[in-house]
Amino acid sequence: QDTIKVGILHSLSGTMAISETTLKDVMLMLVEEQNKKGGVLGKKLEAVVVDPASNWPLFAEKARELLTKDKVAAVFGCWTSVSRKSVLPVFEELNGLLFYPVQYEGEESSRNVFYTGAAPNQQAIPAVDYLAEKEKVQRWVLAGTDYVYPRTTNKILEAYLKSKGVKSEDILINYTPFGHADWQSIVADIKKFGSAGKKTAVVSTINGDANVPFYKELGNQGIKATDIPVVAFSVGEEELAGIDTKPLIGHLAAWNYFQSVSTPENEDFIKKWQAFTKNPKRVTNDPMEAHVIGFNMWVKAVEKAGTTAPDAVIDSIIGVSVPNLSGGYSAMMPNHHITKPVLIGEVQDNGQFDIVSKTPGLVVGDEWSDYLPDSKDLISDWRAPMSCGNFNVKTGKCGGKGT
Amino acid sequence: MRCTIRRLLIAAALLIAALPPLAAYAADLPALVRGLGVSNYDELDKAIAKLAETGDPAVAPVLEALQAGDLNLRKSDGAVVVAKRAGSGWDLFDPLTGAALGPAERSAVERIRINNALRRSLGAALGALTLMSPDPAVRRSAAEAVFKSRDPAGIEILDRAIAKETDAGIRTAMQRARAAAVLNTDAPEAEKLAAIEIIAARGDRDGLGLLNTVVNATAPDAVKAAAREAIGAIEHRLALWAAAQNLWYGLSLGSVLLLAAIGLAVTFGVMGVINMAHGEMVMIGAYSTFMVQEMFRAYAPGLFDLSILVALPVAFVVAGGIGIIIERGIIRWLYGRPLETLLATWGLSLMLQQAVRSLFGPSNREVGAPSWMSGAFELGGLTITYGRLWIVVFAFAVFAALLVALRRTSFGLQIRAVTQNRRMASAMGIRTPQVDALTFGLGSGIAGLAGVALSQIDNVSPNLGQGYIIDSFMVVVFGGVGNLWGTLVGALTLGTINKFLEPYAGAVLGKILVLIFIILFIQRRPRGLFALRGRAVEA
Amino acid sequence: MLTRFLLAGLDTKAWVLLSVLAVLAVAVPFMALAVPPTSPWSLSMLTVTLLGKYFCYALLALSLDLVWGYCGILSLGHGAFFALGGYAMGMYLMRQIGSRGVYGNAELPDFMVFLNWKELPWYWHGFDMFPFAALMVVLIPGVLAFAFGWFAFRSRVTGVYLSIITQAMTFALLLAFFRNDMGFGGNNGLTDFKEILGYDIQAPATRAGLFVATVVALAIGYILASAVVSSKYGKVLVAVRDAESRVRFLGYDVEKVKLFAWTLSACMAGVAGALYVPQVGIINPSEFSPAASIEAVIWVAVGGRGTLAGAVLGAVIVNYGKTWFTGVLPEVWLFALGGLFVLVTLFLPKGILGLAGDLRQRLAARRSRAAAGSNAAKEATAP
Amino acid sequence: MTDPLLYLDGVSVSFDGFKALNNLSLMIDPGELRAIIGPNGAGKTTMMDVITGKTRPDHGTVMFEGNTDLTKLKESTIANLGIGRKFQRPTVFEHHTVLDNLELALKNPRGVFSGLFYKVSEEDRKRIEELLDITKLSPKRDVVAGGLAHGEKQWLEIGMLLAQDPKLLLVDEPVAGMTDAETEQTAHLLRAISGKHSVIVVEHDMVFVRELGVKVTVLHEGSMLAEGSLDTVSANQQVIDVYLGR
Amino acid sequence: MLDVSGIDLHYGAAQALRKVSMTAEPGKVTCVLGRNGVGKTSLLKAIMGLHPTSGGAVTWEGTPVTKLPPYERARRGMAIVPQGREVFPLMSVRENLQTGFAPIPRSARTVPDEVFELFPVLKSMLDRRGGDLSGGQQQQLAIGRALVTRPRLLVLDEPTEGIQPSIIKDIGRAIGYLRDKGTMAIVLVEQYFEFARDLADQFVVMERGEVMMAGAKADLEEGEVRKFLTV
Ligand SMILES: Nc1ncnc2c1ncn2[C@@H]1O[C@H](COP(=O)(O)OP(=O)(O)OP(=O)(O)O)[C@@H](O)[C@H]1O
Ligand SMILES: Nc1ncnc2c1ncn2[C@@H]1O[C@H](COP(=O)(O)OP(=O)(O)OP(=O)(O)O)[C@@H](O)[C@H]1O
Ligand SMILES: [Mg+2]
Ligand SMILES: [Mg+2]
Repeated sequence: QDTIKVGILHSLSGTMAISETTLKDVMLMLVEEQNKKGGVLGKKLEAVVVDPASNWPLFAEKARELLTKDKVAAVFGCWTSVSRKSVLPVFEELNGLLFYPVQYEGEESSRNVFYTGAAPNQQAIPAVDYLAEKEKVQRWVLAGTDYVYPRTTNKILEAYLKSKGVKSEDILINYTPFGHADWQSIVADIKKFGSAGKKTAVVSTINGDANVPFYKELGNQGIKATDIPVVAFSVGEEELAGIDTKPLIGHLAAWNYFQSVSTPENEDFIKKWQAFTKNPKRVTNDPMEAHVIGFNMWVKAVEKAGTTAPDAVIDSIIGVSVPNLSGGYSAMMPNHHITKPVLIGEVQDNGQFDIVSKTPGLVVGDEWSDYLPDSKDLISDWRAPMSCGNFNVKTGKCGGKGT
Repeated sequence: MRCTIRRLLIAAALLIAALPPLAAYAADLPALVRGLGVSNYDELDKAIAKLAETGDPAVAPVLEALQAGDLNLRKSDGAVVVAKRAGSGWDLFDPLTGAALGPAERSAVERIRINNALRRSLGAALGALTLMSPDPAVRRSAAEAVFKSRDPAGIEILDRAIAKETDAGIRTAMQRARAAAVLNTDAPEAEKLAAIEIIAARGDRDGLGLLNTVVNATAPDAVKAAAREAIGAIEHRLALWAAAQNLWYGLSLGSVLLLAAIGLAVTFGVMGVINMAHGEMVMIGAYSTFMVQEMFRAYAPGLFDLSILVALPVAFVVAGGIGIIIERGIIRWLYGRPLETLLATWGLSLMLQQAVRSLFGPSNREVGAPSWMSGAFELGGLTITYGRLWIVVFAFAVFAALLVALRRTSFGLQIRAVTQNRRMASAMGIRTPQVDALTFGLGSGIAGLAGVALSQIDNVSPNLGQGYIIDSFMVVVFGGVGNLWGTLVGALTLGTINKFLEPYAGAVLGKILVLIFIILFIQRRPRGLFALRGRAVEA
Repeated sequence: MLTRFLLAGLDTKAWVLLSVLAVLAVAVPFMALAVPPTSPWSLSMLTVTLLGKYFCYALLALSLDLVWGYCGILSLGHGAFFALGGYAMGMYLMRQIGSRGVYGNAELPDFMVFLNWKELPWYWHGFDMFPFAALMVVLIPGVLAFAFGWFAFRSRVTGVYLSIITQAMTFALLLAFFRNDMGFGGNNGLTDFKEILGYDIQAPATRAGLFVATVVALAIGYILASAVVSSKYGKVLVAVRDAESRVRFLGYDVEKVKLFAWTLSACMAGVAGALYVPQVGIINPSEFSPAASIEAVIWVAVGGRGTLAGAVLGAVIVNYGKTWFTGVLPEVWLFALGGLFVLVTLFLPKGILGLAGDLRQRLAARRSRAAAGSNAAKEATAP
Repeated sequence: MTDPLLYLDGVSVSFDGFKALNNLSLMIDPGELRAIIGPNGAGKTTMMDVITGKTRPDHGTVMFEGNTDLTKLKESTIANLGIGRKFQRPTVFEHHTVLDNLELALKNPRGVFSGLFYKVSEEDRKRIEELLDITKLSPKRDVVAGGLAHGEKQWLEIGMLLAQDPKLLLVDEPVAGMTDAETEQTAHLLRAISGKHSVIVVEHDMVFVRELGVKVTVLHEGSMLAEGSLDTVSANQQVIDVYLGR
Repeated sequence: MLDVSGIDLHYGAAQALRKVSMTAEPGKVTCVLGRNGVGKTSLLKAIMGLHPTSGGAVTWEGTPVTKLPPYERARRGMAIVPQGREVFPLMSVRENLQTGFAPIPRSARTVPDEVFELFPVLKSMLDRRGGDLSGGQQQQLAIGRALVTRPRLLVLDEPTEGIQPSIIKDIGRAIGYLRDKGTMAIVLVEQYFEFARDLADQFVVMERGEVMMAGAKADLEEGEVRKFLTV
């Protein structure tokens, strides 16, 4: 075997293709780059692309195919928790490695998965802090698509806001179905909620396609960022590329990376990316950076371990630290989450974000939220001897509450 | 802290704006402008304050440039300049005088960034500076800006402006701004009560928000009571309008459904093709719009507002043409086997999606709104967005045109004859292949038209069509297959029901309830709302 | 009498199919478990799981063909019954996790724990017992189908109207199951199963066992369906499909005729879903999506509507195609699959299985025409 | 006098204001063979629709065997009471063979489970052979009914009607599209089954009606215009004007 | 002049017409007779192009039309009244009649008065849907509709089926009148022998897809013909 295979498990068709196709391209680019540098362990890398077609059982099937048929050394893929949950048993059963690049609700830590996207504390909480401090927001609309990530994030945020003294009547929680396209009433409701004489902001965990009509409606109904700012966790440069952002200037997003980050690493990355895709306008976004970090971490860990054998890589990757694109280093923590800076950006008329705030240091991804009653006692540490994803510090046992 | 600074500076600005500008102040301006060249938001805020303090109307263009993001820092010497795009670099101008400073490299300057807080400060400062502007539109927005900033220091200048104002509408706006400011002071009770009255007369959400702050803040009981009463009145008024607003939302959602469904009412309703590729025709219409707009962006950016009008015929022809090709290539072999059209058109829809994905990429494409379709206006207590209004108008226009085409022309007669009995129609001398192709093309073309409209409110992505196909079938079937009026009434009914349920049940449950309603309704009327009856159908 | 009834319906096609299934039921577990992995005859677990999945789909297709092919009810919501069966099984599997969940809560599934549910909702009770869950697997889809059919058939909802309300039904269920408040795990659905009937769900032997169970279920489903369609009742079904009102005037109670087939079919779909879930390891609301149901219709159409073997064949072929295409042509496989559907409709109007019969007929026609010394005219050009 | 088998009293049906049946009353005795004639659109088919439950009348009652009001029952129940019908446009099960068409029509329990476990008995087989003979479809027994010519379908439908062995047969234009010889045969056939069964025949073929030689009812604009032997009614000037013509 | 020569026609594998030949001339009624299922309707379908033939040729007014689709034949002046009426069920009587406008020039697009003279009932039911008409009314509509196209060849498939006697007489008169105008060739398929005999100028008698006898009325022995109509 003279190549090392790397699996790419991103939907290229169906509802998720809109987001995931880019990640496949970025992975192809990273593999190509690495091969130019001579590959890994003296072997060339070979990308194996499959299409799980936004279909969750197909994700599991393709994961199994990658691991058993193609015998890939690691898999980079998935978007949304359900796809990850669907492949998780497969990776655990066949002891594969999965790098998951998208922000998620936390509440999970698997030995075989590396979470390079943001946990809620690396995105949601700093964003809310920013609004409360800088914009003096007192009233909150938590608007989300009805699925687990928004539900959990909003649960966490609700608990967090209440712990900061926000009253229940100052929090409005609203859920909409996937792909919700008619936002007239909800935007009007937000307007109404915002006319109670207190500074109001919207924290949006609205997912995917639903964002474009949402923002179009915001623009049409004239909700300006100076009146009611909206901070989003799922809206990045790719999503904005489909909207005329002029009416949206000043609305916010919280990520760990923006294309507008001005560091040499980032500029270099953008240049390579635009050259690779032969499109000088092609944008970059946060999950792409997550894959860059994850991929580099894997390469480093493999080189450290001298093998691609999963167990060895799992051991060697913890503590590995690689440059991120925003001018610092990200490190893989024992809980398989990574350290990241948190950036807040304001939408500009060119579809980019102006970074208006950046955490001074790096934030460690917190897999078990401190604001949920059942998880605050849990920690995860995959190093020997603990090697446990849900260690209960109260009972001192691995396995949740431990009954 | 910042609030007090702003209040001070606006007070100063207003005071001075009223006086003839003094040379002494003017002399400081370039230095103050230079002071904008900082990268820290707090310092920038202070610099803006200092600049506004001068009250010099010459400052207004500088602040406007900052607001628009045109103000830059020249890296070589730290000068603050206005930079305008010129080729790959910039043309620089002096922000105060407007004098040209020559070209510059792209990287020679750095934009002075602002955030929301600064945007608010700028709005307030500019509002005060421009209250006396000769341009009525500027004065009006200045009054709105002061209303929002509610700065007590503005009262005096407002008084003067009000005295000079000739336009009644703007004067009212100024009076309201003044009242808003008064409520933010320690003015005597009587004055505040008068102010509350003025605000109450405004009767909208903004007024409500303002009154709510009065109630939340410390104020004499009488004032609070008056404010509460005014709030009650406004809320009552708004509640009344809310029903009308819901009706409007329902109408507008209904017309979106109508647009999406109406092409299907032809291909499925009239021709009986279970057209699963209908959504993709809508998508093709949306992408045609995108293409047309790209052309405009590239060759005639000044005429961008016309792009949608050009997109309409283009989308109709493109989608219709593709429809005709599909009919000639595939559908025509399937007449008499309606169920198989499901299979073929499903396959087609997969292929069309992938084709668009391969051609245009998987992500969203930007379709802009022409200026006449953006923004909103108030009609009584209703907020009506132009985009939606045009979509409603457009949907009805398309419907009427189609109705005329099918009911009043011989082509319409032939379409119906062919779909009811193809062989017999042929024996009557009707060129069935032509009619079939044109009918399918017509349905597809209308779907393309719908795509133009939907591109204004939804994603333009390869998945666009998928979002509408189910709703479209629901509408056509609910209304009664083969009946155009049914499609119209069905779309509006479902839209309205949805919008009236949404506030109570939430968007998700609301949608579920609508679906259950459809299921139950079909039990009552097994052939839809406008069922065809009689032996003709039962046979 | 029952055996005679069951066996009466089997024709040659059926015997061929059943023999193939029997061979698979023996050979696949053997090749997967007993043959050393180095041998070319060894089957990977991937293949076993895939085959298991295809056969679950085949059972779904079979159930759909029963109502669509033979009774003319084009259900665009059969995925709902499949998914309900799947959820019933999923609930059992969730309960089997017990305290092995991440929070170690013996009572509540993980997703309830982190959304702060305090106790198990009433409708989750009983699912820790396999017999109860197994009963629910057929009962829940069955009862829903019965209720739905009872109203729809009595109101004489037919044709596209029926199709669209079945679609509305599955769409409503999709939205409902998406709601986290429903207590079925929302979008993430039910996953992370540990064991079934005390066996480790990931163990090769368990997988092989599930595969065999699926094959057996499919075979039973097939025998049952052929017995039904070849009985006189089956002929009534077809008569209802072709001329519903005429059947009424012969004195048959069309509502009951349809309701029986419909409910039976829903139960079969439920069983298919229940077998599917432990093999793919997840059930989430997307199984309710209208597109999923339409796909099932398409398997039947591809295989050949109105032939039971065709439904089975169609499901296996299309899904194998999907597996294969998404692996080798990840970027453009939709062209291949979409193209396949278009070509099948154009050139194989009776589906793949109809091809054989069609060829035979065409040949005969050509021969007799040739005998008449005539120039052949294209058949399809009849305007 | 025996009780009538079928008794229509004051039946009216209207479609969008158009009165297809207007206060129609009619009485059929057990074993009677009755011919009904009348202009096109007189309401003959509509009357059969009312009797078989296809159309609900606006007014009036339809009593079967004395005390069963048919207007309240659904089609299958009415059929099971013993009322069979042949449609004006032959409707048979196009995808079934001639044999299966007859089998489905045979008088047997109609339930789902009796259908599932039904096996053709010797008796049934004989009866089917008989019917094939009567309808002369023996050579086409295995042909799917969709492939039959128009007249053959007519015969098949008559066969199916006989297979049901109903107490009352409603026969709508049985000889349309048949040759004169066949017409004659059909008349014999209907005469033969009357006596044991009641039969209502609608036909425009006067030769056929004469052949039947029974009481004739003339419908016009939804109500009865004349009743009596064919000779009596054909002498009626009104009948000549609206129906028979010069 | 219509000339059918050596037509074969198949339904799938079954052959319904074998080398059928016949002619029809303007001003004459050609009557096709035969028992059920002998292929009369199939012959008419072949003439009108409603079913593809597998051999032989149909020539109309000197040009071969065998390969032409029905609408082209209609444009050349051929019209059919099909068995089973086949009116457009969801269209009003008026619209049904208007479908006949398709093959004729715009200036001629009116419903000829003779249609309403022949079938007054149509006039009173102009706005009723075709499918709601009684069987006999539909038959009248079907004939009227064919006349709207001002055909030079009129093909009628059992037009008396289900029609009340007085109207049968009217139809008979109508056919006679059309024939006597001398410009129209009429092909009539009929089971009702007396009716056919009164109108026919020439006969074609078929059995099992083949022509058994053909010729002018005067040349044919009535008994011979009848023989083919009895069982
Ligand atoms: N559903 C309906 N809507 C409107 N009119 C109808 C409907 N059904 C029947 N009619 C009208 O009712 C009248 C009676 O029709 P019916 O079919 O009973 O006549 P019929 O006596 O059977 O005539 P025929 O001898 O021509 O078959 C006709 O004028 C017909 O047009
Ligand atoms: N669509 C069809 N498919 C298969 N066979 C058919 C079809 N139509 C007619 N046939 C067969 O072709 C033969 C001739 O049929 P055709 O309809 O031409 O007879 P016909 O002389 O018009 O009879 P009738 O007097 O009953 O109308 C018949 O044996 C019939 O069974
Ligand atoms: Mg009738
Ligand atoms: Mg015929």
